[in-house]
Amino acid sequence: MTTPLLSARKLEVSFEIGRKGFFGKPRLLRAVRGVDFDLMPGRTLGLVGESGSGKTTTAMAAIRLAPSTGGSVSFEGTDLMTLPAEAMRAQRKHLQVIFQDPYSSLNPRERVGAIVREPLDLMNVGDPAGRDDRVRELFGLVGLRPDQMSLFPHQFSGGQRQRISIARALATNPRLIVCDEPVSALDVAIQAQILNLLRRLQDEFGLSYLFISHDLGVVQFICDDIAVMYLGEIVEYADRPTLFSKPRHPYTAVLLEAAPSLLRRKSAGYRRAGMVKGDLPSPMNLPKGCAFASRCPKAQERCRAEAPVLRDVGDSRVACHFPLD
Amino acid sequence: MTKAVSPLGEAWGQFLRNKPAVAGLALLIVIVGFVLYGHFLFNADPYRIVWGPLTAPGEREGIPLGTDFLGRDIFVLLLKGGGPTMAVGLSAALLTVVIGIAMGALAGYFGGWVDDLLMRLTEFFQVLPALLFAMVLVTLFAPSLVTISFAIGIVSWPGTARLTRAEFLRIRELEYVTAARSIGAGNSRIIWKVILPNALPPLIVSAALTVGVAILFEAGLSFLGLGDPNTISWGQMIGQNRNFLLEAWWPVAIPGLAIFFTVFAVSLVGDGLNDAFNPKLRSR
Amino acid sequence: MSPLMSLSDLRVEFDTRHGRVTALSGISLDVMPGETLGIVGESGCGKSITALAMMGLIPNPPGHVTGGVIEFDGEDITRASNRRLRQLRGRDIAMIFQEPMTSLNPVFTVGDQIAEAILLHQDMSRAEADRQVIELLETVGIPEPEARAKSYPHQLSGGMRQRVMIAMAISCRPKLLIADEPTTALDVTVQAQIFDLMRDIQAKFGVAIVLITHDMGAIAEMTDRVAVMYAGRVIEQGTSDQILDTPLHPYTRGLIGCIPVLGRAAASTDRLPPLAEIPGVVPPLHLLGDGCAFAERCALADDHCRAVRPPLDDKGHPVACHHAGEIA
Amino acid sequence: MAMMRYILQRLLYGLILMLGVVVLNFFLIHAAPGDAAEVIAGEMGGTTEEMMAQIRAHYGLDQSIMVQLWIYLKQIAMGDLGTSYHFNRPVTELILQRLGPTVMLALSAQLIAMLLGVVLGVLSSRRPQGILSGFVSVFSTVGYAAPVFWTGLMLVILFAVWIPLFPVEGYVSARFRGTGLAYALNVAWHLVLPATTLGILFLAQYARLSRTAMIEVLGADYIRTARAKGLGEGKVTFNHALRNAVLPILTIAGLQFGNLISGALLVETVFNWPGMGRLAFDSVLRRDYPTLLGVLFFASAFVVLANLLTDLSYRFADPRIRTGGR
Repeated sequence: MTTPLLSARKLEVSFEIGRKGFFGKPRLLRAVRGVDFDLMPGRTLGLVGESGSGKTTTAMAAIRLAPSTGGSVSFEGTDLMTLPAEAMRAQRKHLQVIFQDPYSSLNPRERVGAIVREPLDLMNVGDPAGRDDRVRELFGLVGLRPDQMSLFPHQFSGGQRQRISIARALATNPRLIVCDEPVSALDVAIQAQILNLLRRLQDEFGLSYLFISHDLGVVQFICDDIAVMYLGEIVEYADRPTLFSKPRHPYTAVLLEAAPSLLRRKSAGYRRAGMVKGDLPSPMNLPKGCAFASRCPKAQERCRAEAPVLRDVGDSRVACHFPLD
Repeated sequence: MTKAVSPLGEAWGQFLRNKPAVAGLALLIVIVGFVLYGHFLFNADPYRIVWGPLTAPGEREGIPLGTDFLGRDIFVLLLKGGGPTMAVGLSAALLTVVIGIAMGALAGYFGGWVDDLLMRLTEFFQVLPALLFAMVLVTLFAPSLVTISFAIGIVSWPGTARLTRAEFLRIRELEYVTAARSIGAGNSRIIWKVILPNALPPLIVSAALTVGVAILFEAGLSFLGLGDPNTISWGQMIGQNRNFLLEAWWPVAIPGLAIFFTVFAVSLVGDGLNDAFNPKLRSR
Repeated sequence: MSPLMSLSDLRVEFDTRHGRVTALSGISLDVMPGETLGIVGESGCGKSITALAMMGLIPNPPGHVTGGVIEFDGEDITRASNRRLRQLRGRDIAMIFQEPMTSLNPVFTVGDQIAEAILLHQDMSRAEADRQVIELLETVGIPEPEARAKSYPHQLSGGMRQRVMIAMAISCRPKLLIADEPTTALDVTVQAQIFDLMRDIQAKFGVAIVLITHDMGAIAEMTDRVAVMYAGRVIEQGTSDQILDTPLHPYTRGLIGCIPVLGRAAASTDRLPPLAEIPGVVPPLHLLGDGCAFAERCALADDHCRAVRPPLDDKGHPVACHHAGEIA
Repeated sequence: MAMMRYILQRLLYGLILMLGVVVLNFFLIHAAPGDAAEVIAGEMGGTTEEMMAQIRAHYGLDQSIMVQLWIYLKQIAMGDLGTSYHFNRPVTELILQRLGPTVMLALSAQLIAMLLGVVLGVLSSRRPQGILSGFVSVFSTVGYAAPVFWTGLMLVILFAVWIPLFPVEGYVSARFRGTGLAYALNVAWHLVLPATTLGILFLAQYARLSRTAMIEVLGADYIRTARAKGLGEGKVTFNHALRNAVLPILTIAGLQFGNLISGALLVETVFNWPGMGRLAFDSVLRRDYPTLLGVLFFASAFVVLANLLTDLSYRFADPRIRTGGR
């Protein structure tokens, strides 16, 4: 068995938000609660969940772009959490990010050529003279013309900007790229261009992706392994065929039921089998038992009393007392 | 091939299409030119008494704007008086912007206790009525152009600081800042190279308006007799002549108009910059 | 059966800094009583402007309705007085919007905002209206309606706010409900709840729905008929099954092919095949020429396409393409 | 309950700010060049060594600086702001006498400016390209660019000299002996020009601000919702839009009180209005530091109080803050 490229153990992130009263204790929001995952080299691990599930925080904390409050993350055997700042900076060469919003992820005051070149300069990759050639090469790789290097971000469309973002992430030949909802701000037609590109680049360079998304269709297309998150915890963890053909956690089943699909037709009298009621409980006062119990169609007494832990069920790992068959 | 258009270049293009703003800029250039180089054209001693006191404009040839209460030529005084007014205006505005940006940037970027401390300080200075506090400073420390600029600067920076802080708080959360961090950029690079350039547009606008405010401020202090006693300034001219207002309006009205047009021009330019930087408002 | 809402050859223009551009160039659409019509397209295709036109709410300036007729229940509302339009709005035609977070006024309670719509169109006392507000909140599935009526919008979640918007929209039993991307800003489970609610309401009150969306999945699940829009025109129209199963326009085919379909080959361990791509982007409105607006992005396009705009002809169902049904 | 606690918190904070002002005052006097005793003695007309020593002892100037600060703070806590060098009367008493006219001037100007400004702003926002809108833009730039003391002087020439409708200066007519309503009317007659002068300055700002705020709000989604309900433009503008546009206007109003005091100071000087500003001006001329610093203290207190009231009205106007939402 190969060793994972990136693996997180008991990752925790809490935020202080306000205080109760003048001198009261700061209130803690536990955004990520003991998350474990392993990303294998050359594969794509999807973190899926709705807003408030902690998927982006998990990924950002894992590569130390957000402060974590507990747990460990090892990248190629190095524990990132205890690394001194300068050594961490050196590691960034190998772990890059593609962000969600094509409009705010590029500095509007920099020419796009300089944006793509910047990581090479900051990380001292290659000799300065060769860097321009590298930028030109990168532009070609992501489907942009090298003569566009001198333009500014606002002169590009959303899809093109996302290509620039990808070129920047590729610049230092990283082994891992965190993709934070890279297509959710794009029109569907453009989404397909970017998804195909990401997959092509993965094949070409043997990249590993940590892919964050709320869109199950996208996840099904691009991910090999999937972790479904709910309120800061992983509730189900499986490979793609297993998860999509045999969801074990009631929340996964609900997500699959909720997402629109071309295969469900009003003309064929489609009615949803059943949907969760209400909204996410407040992350400020989480229930004692399973966090999903308040909305779960299958919840029982035990679910409200005792929090389930992730365990093997069939080919999946599921945090549920009463997993589905 | 598409031509590169920088955001600043685009804003400048917008500015040039804004007629009032360009008119304001032209007016400003004329006034500044007049004040800077006017004495080469009309070399005269402003303190010299040229004719009887309170001569009306046009009453006597060679004294186009009349004389003041001592019989000095108002036109010549106007030429000389613009310099200190503008010098104080500019240096006070510069001080305001430097203090304001430094305070706001630190507070907005680092947050936490730094933010708390600096914002309390800002609130404190906002509670002090600016003109009154400047009066106290100028009274306690002898009035000179330096003291006055300093006094104006020290009371005006909170506005700029708040604005800078708000911009930093906003931009700090944008993804390109995280992106910079993800490629290994440090704090000072992020503050100066990433956030500040993007925070500049509203700061430029506010700096332009601060120049206007500082000029008005200087005029107010000089009017109250708290200007530098060794120089002439427009506000001082109004203050000195106002006791004779009932007999002669022009020695009061004319320097006031000079102040008015200067500030008017500055604020037209400021508004133009604002519109140029905020295309959203323009299209409405 | 005669249509409830009918647009014929509707033209809407906007003043922009590129001069006057045509946002809708001759749209014709019918909405039948009780049905759900989907309008689908990428951003900038004119679908939201179509919705606002149906409400008589094109912002003027900068927008102008420069041609065509909008008929509601047989009445030409392009010529109706403002007073008459206000009567229809909220009472016979209601609308819900994309952003539930910003579509409710933050300084009034949700109860007051619903009651305002009721009192405006119905002869009713305030107390009766308040009772009806509670009933409506219950209908749209809001728990503890008495307490929630006294809440301000910021105290409710996005899904709750969209429910409040729906309660407000159905408060006067409208004949037509226009929903402009009502779930785009919401999470998928909440989206499912809102769609279920809209279906229930349609079944209960028989209201016709115009659903504006960019999501083909929502089209499949929610609509009876579909109009596909591109660059200010309807380019294909038909029953939802016709559009989804036998799309004729290359753009429609691209839109369907580029979606990663959830559930297709779910158990397969093979990699899914690459998605279909539509190259390029939607052209800006001020750069539209004489020919087919899609020609620049179309693999089938020839000189004829670039020179002559194809009319909306019936080729099995209405489609505006010289090469309808051909495969590249 | 939550409201009371909030008010108490804010009051406490206000007191801390005022303490800061006092400490600043104290150090300013000590940082100033020259010996304070010398200045005082100079004011009293004579600088013999004996007199200086006496003064030092009297004002505690022979003590260490921290002890002096402590004494100063204790005095102020008792409401004693020292004695005016010039008038030789307690500063507090002097200022209390002048407080009324200043507050009257400042508040009437602020009230005129806000009401008229909001009306102008609202009306012009309905047609952002219309004539009224253009007028508001021009007027607000003009109002901002004209030095307020100069505007005052020009109004004097216009309405006191050329068209003598109002008195040139003062609070009441010199030989006026009326009481009650007649007295109030006489004061109001004197108030017209100063209040107008000060009002114009702020009217310009409020008109412009409320125009911008209204245009912004009228573009909001919930305005579209209100129209979609079938509401008429009047209700949309005044019920739905203005209620929201008031919020940024209140924020700015709160920040204006310091400027209001500064403006009042100049206007009082122009019109010889017997308020705190005039007192400050006089004490500057006479180097009467205790009085000047006393005015600064009171003016700051006024600003602190005004800010507190603004905050409270903001909480009242915005349910998001009142109910502790995000």
